[in-house]
Amino acid sequence: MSSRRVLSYSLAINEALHQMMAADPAVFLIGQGVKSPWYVGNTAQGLRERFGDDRVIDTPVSENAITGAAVGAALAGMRPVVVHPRMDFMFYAFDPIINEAANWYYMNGGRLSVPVVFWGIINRGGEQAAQHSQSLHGMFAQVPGLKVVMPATPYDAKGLMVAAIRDPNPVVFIDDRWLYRREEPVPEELYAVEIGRARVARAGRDVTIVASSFLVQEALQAAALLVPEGIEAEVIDLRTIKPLDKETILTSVEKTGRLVIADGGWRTGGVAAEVSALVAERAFASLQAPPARVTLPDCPAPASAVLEQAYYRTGEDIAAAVRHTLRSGAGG
Amino acid sequence: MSSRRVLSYSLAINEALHQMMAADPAVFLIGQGVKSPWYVGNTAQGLRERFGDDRVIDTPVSENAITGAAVGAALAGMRPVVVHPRMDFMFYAFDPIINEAANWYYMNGGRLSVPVVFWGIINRGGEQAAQHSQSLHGMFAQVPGLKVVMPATPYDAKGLMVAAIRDPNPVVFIDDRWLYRREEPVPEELYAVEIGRARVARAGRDVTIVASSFLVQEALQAAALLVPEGIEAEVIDLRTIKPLDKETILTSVEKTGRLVIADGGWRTGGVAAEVSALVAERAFASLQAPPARVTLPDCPAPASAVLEQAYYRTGEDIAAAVRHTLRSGAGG
Amino acid sequence: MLRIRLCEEAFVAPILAGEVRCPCHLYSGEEAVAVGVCAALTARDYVFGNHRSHGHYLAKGGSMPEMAAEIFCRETGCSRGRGGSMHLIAPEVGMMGAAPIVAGTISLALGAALAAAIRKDGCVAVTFFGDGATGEGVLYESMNFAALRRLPIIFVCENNYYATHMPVRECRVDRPLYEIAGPFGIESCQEDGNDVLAVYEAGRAAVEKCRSGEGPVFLEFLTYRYRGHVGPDDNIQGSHTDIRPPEEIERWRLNDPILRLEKYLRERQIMGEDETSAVRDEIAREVAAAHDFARRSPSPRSEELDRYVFA
Amino acid sequence: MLRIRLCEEAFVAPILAGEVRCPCHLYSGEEAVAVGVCAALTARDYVFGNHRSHGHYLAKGGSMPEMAAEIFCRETGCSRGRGGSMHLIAPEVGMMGAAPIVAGTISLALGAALAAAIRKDGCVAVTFFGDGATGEGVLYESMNFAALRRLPIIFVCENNYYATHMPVRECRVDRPLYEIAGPFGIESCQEDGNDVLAVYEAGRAAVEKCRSGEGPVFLEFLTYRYRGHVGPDDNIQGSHTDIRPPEEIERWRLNDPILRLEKYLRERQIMGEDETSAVRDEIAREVAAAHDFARRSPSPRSEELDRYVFA
Ligand SMILES: Cc1ncc(C[n+]2csc(CCOP(=O)(O)OP(=O)(O)O)c2C)c(N)n1
Ligand SMILES: Cc1ncc(C[n+]2csc(CCOP(=O)(O)OP(=O)(O)O)c2C)c(N)n1
Ligand SMILES: [Mg+2]
Ligand SMILES: [Mg+2]
Repeated sequence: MSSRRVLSYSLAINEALHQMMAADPAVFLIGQGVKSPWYVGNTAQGLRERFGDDRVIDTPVSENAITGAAVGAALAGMRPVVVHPRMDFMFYAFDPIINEAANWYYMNGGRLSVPVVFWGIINRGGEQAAQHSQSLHGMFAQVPGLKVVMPATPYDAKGLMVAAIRDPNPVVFIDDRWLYRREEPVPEELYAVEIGRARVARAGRDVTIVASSFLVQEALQAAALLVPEGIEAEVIDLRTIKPLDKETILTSVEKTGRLVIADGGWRTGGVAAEVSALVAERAFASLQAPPARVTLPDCPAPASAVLEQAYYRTGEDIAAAVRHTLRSGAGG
Repeated sequence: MSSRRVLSYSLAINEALHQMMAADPAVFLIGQGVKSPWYVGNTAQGLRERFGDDRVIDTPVSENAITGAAVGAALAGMRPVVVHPRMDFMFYAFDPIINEAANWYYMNGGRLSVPVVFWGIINRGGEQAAQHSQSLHGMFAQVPGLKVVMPATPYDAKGLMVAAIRDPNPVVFIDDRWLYRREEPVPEELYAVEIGRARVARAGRDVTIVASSFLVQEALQAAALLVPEGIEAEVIDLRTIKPLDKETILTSVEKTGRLVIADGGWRTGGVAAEVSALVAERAFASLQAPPARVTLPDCPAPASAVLEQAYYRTGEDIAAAVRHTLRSGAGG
Repeated sequence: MLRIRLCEEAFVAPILAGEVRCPCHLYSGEEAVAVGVCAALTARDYVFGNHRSHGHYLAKGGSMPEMAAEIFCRETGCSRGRGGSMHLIAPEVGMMGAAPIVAGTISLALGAALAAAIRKDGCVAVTFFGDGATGEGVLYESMNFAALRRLPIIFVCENNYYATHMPVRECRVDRPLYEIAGPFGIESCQEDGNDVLAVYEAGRAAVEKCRSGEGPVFLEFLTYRYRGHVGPDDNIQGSHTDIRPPEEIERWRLNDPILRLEKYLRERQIMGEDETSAVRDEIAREVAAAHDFARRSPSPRSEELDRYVFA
Repeated sequence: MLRIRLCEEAFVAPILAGEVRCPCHLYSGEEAVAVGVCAALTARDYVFGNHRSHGHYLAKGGSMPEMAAEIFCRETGCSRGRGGSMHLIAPEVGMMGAAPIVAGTISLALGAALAAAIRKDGCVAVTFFGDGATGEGVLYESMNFAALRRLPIIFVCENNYYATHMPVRECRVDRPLYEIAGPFGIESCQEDGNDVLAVYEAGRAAVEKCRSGEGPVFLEFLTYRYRGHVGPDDNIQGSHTDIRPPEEIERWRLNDPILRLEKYLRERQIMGEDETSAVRDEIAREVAAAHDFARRSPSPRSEELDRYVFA
């Protein structure tokens, strides 16, 4: 088949689910709204018709029990994908995700693993305000026993969903509805993208921009903005935020000597802080300027579109941080 | 009264509760186990007898609703303290703590503030294993709208509990049972310790050790271990981990040029990462060596005492990190 | 009820025009519940809403211009444009706030009732939630604790037969909802939620019980929304997720709580058509003025993005 | 039952001596529940435990030496010393694990039942939890979902009248616990949890229902723990939190499930005193050997601290 077939990000997820459910009868999808495009866009289209109500399960509004049920089904040999159509709803389900799933394999001495996918959708913007805009990836990244992936492209969306389902451990799969219409060629065959491996999305020599999810596109845009200024930015798409692909990050910073980290979470203690701390520890001698973070401010999401515009970060913000970094003199 | 009166850490908390409940009829205590020293040690002793069942409320095992009730009572003008005798249980209550309490003031445009104290006790060790050992301070520190305090001393335990109760915002107050028997002079009168202000627990010129909660004592012990080696460590007790007292941290690192951060959470994305990122951003030119983190490994808590000993960090570990930092040459 | 209805319907055009952008869960059709219950309350009593709270806010006495401005996300809104449609608040009249996390505000109302019980000030707390919220465990935890301490709280379940795209029968087994309160020893009943007088009567009795220390009470009201789950019409707006049979909608249209009250008033000659239409005109003017106020109000300034993070 | 009892009691001395350090919630007195229910299951059926699961584990067929080694936190333990008393697991016989977050494993059992329903493999899942767990909302969410999909799950509530220091009457109103299942359309009943034959009978009937697609079932068993909430005696161990009246404990001692079964066997001349004491001796040897095995086993090596974080 042609590997030039173009697919949108959301349909790439959909294809991953179709192919994995066809390949493995243990895979099933459960969660609020899998029957409704209002909740999950077209990511679940055709699944119910094809695999039936037994394996595509829309649920009452019971995040805690439903998430726990996915964990329990995984212990019983299934490979469940449990979707939360907004990450904000996952706060009800932190007990099964963290206390139970993340700890189970360790605290039982490796006797039973938990091959579950916690699929959380970032659904922000549109003046939805503080409870309907949050991304919790920074919290999940703290938790030992969880892996956390955040695809930025249709190719990775499919490949990481496949990898997440195949992984014997609990994996948090996070997508952002702002990416759903993005299109690119996506192979039709079943493939996996390795969890824990970043990708150099653009090579450059002057500065390293580390980003994930939606902000990868913004980082690439920043890189494009900087070209006329004679700045060649290297853009690293983390793809997996836990465990981090340390080597790829460090290799790049050793080359460029400068680091800007773009992350869609709040500033304090987020993924950007971790990357900064990692580089400071492991590539200190290479750093020619302070690492900079481009993140949400430490502020809940506002409703007003005017405030939303000030709240979310763009390629412009990343470019500005790069310029500032390049102006900073050698430190240390 | 004599300000030389010696009090244990846990009784300092108890005194803060007694005095605040006597001073303000809006203050009340609610939570699992407030009647039982098995849960809360002697921190609640005498309160029920003195203030009655209406203001000292032991509850069914319903963390979500009880925590939400504390939030709602705060909205209705009370000043509740809701205790979780183990932080691990708080995962059930992330919705009221984060979605509701932390966001309420902002998302309602400042119309109603939420003067509630979420008191979470770190109860670890004793081979209690992964679900009964966790400290979630790193997660709460990420959340805009929450303040997070972690007293290391009896003096601060009392003063920060008082400040937390008086604060018009939701404050997460975190203590560690390993500190409960620690004693020092504590003033008998009612006083507050300002939230957001760190403390130089020991002055020194060679390296800055930033720590909080139990690890402050370990950091001081590390400093003592290092004296014979001619190393004078400055120890900063954060006291508040959100918002951080940036000035105190930066001033110290500008002086010493070297930084070791000791934190009782997991490594990835924790408070140590935030402090490291902050210093790299704001005091880069002063840093003579890579900042080092002394944290829990990215691993759930084990049961076996042998493994526990390898798991939890001590003054020895901090001293080793300091020595390593001092051996690192000037970088960048 | 008419104030709510006309105010709600006035949002249809600006929503479809993209002038109002925040998600609006319109209350048209369910007015009798908010109005009947809130009529039994004083301004000192507490109300907590959910995602569909325009009606709760207005019935409790919140300012219509401030609500309109909030829905337009303006600085003059009741939440200063930070919250939008799903965060309506008017503490001065006991409307303590609303929020869209399903069942998330139930325990907050529980806390307000606890505050009232501690202070012994005779206040009552009401939590409005939908049939969908009966899926969330925190409701049961809250009922249990309320019953244990006999707190002055009224659990008001607005059963409109759907939770977004899910009919209630796909959310729980086919048994009356109000029964869930029984095992906690909470008195509960099911009422016609489109009969405002019946709602008021049930509300009044419940408030009385609560004030005399015999709370909590659980009230289930059967009602129906005329509009989409969010916005005027889920199908027009593109997600095609309104799966309700047209006949069902039609049946409920005939059962309109406002028409029913008008008929009642007419039949008993309390209020004739002339008077009704005079009231209608007056409300229309009020609504127009509120929308006008909203439209003329400024948006929040981006420099003030992080105002209100901390008090 | 006797195996559980003797094994439990054999931990008393090592706990008091500080040789066993992890928190042990002993099951003495409640044996009939685990034994009766598990006797109705096969090794392919699923059991999920809680903090007090020594009995669940043994009754489901878990290895006694591995359990003892786990409680001593040794590398040879069923959880390789990473879990301790509160994390007993034996997947090969359907003991899927146990964990002390109250009610935290109920939804896991729900998921195992869902897996069985999807696979249509006829397996049944059992969740054991205490009266205290009825305070947690996730139980209600789980019952609702189980009922909605008619899942093969048995909710087993071990009502021992206390949740740590709280008598059940301070945790909920004075109404039978098993009633909470009713509003979800789940069949439920209350049984004498110290009568192993009655427990078995109830368990057998529930399993049969579940296997024929008529689940879920909720069973409440009244029982009593002879020991402290944690460890042999909460009062001896210093926290002085056992507030149970001595007469109450005494009354339940007379109602010992093991004595009752022995009496039954004696009266029906199924098993005389000689045989009973032969069995007792044999079990005592088994227990001694298990403890021996545990004591002789090595601790985990600290270099292997972070083994088992990821599979
Ligand atoms: C915790 C959580 N889960 C899911 C949602 C998505 N959601 C928005 S409204 C709604 C259903 C509400 O139904 P119901 O409670 O009956 O209220 P109605 O809209 O019918 O008034 C859901 C599930 C949410 N807002 N919060
Ligand atoms: C989520 C959570 N909250 C609180 C606790 C503390 N805790 C340990 S055991 C227990 C009570 C258990 O009582 P019950 O369920 O009746 O079981 P029993 O001990 O009587 O067998 C509690 C509240 C906990 N382990 N988990
Ligand atoms: Mg509804
Ligand atoms: Mg009990």
